[in-house]
Amino acid sequence: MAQLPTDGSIAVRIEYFAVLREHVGRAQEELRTTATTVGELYGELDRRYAFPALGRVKVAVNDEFRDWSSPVRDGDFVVFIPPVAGG
Amino acid sequence: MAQLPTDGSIAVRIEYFAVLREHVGRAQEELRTTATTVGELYGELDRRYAFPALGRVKVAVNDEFRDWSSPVRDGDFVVFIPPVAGG
Amino acid sequence: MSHFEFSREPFTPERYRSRVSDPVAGGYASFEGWVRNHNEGRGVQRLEYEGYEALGIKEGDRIVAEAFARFPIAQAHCVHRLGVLGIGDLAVWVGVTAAHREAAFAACRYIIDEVKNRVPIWKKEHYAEGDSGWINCEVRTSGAPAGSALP
Amino acid sequence: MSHFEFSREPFTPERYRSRVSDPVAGGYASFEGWVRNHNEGRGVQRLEYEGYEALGIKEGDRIVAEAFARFPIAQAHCVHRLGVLGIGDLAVWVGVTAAHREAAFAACRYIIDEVKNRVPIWKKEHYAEGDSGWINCEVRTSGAPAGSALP
Repeated sequence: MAQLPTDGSIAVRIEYFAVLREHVGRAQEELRTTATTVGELYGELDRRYAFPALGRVKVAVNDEFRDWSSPVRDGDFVVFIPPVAGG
Repeated sequence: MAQLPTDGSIAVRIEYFAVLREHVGRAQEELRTTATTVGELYGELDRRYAFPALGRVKVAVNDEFRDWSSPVRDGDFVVFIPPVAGG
Repeated sequence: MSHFEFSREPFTPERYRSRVSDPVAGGYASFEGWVRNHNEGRGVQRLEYEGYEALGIKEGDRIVAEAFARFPIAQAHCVHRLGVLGIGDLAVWVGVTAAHREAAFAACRYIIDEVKNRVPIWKKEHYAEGDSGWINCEVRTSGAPAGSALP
Repeated sequence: MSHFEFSREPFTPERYRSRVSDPVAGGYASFEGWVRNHNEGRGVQRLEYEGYEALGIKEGDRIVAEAFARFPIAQAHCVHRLGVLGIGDLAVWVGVTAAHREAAFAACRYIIDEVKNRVPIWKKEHYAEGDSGWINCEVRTSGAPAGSALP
């Protein structure tokens, strides 16, 4: 994130858990994106990784749940949350 | 209970618990009675001891709950059960 | 072996854990009744539990058997303390295991509710002011010998 | 201090007992989730819990705060295990104390239900046949590297 972007893209950090971590093959990554919402960002990653069908996925930005229409900003930490199964 | 009764009375053993034990001043007694039901037996003892008002009292004969109209027989072990408060 | 028992000595639930352990069980619901420092607005210093044990064990075991009949549970057990207890002491423990938590909760609740209503146990509370009373019996004594109650 | 925490090591509920002890409490209701040897008809040998801890602690603490708002309880705490667990291991513990048992039961039930639904924890079951699966995610793997799932 030291270089300033010139294409309007932002840098975000993604962490993957559970089925998504195994599917993607890593626990986290940093990437540049032109997505403006977390929903767009998910679509971008889904095109790249072909996520499995997971039912209702949720999303968190900077350790808080967010709507899919929430903005994604430079430096954000984003987690996509597959259906949970605690207990 | 070694002597046979000649008045039609029977011998019973009573055990008192909690508020009744304290009221009567002893934990148990053996007595002869002409009562034919446990209800009659309770009435007889209530006249003797003036039991306190206790709400709904239950009765057990030989370690099983019984109706107030249940017969009382020679050798029976009878317990009057004030309102309980476990837990 | 009865699923209900009395304990005249202090006990911990861990002591009875093996009575409810079960490899098919995914859920364990328990309830513990503790002596609290107040009741109906009065300060409580200690209390005594007295039980009619022979009938109490039978009735307690019947209650647990009813829970087995009503709910799909794996194991269940209940222990009730007798004697003199202080604030914070464990008075009663109910433990229930089941494949699913709904049944474990429902059976645990059923057992404690029925035990409180049906098992012949009596509780005498000793209050901060020095008097005492048998709960649910509406008779209070100030330490004087009993015998003066009205008919 | 959060009323919800994760434990990467095995733990016993006794370790957290002091978090829910309270002299005004007359009732303690608890729930423990244990690893059972089967799920949906399949033999389970072990399982793994993975958690998104930073968000999980926040969400778990919110759930317990909701329980405090909804029910007249004294104390409440929840601990969820992470890592590899075997049959019979403790996966989650909820403990609630209250003056009266109704509130303790209701709050305990509320907390475990919401934790299972809302806290970001995932469970992978390893079956007797050697395969495994992330529960609720409908993705099963046979031990081969992932990557072949359909879009």
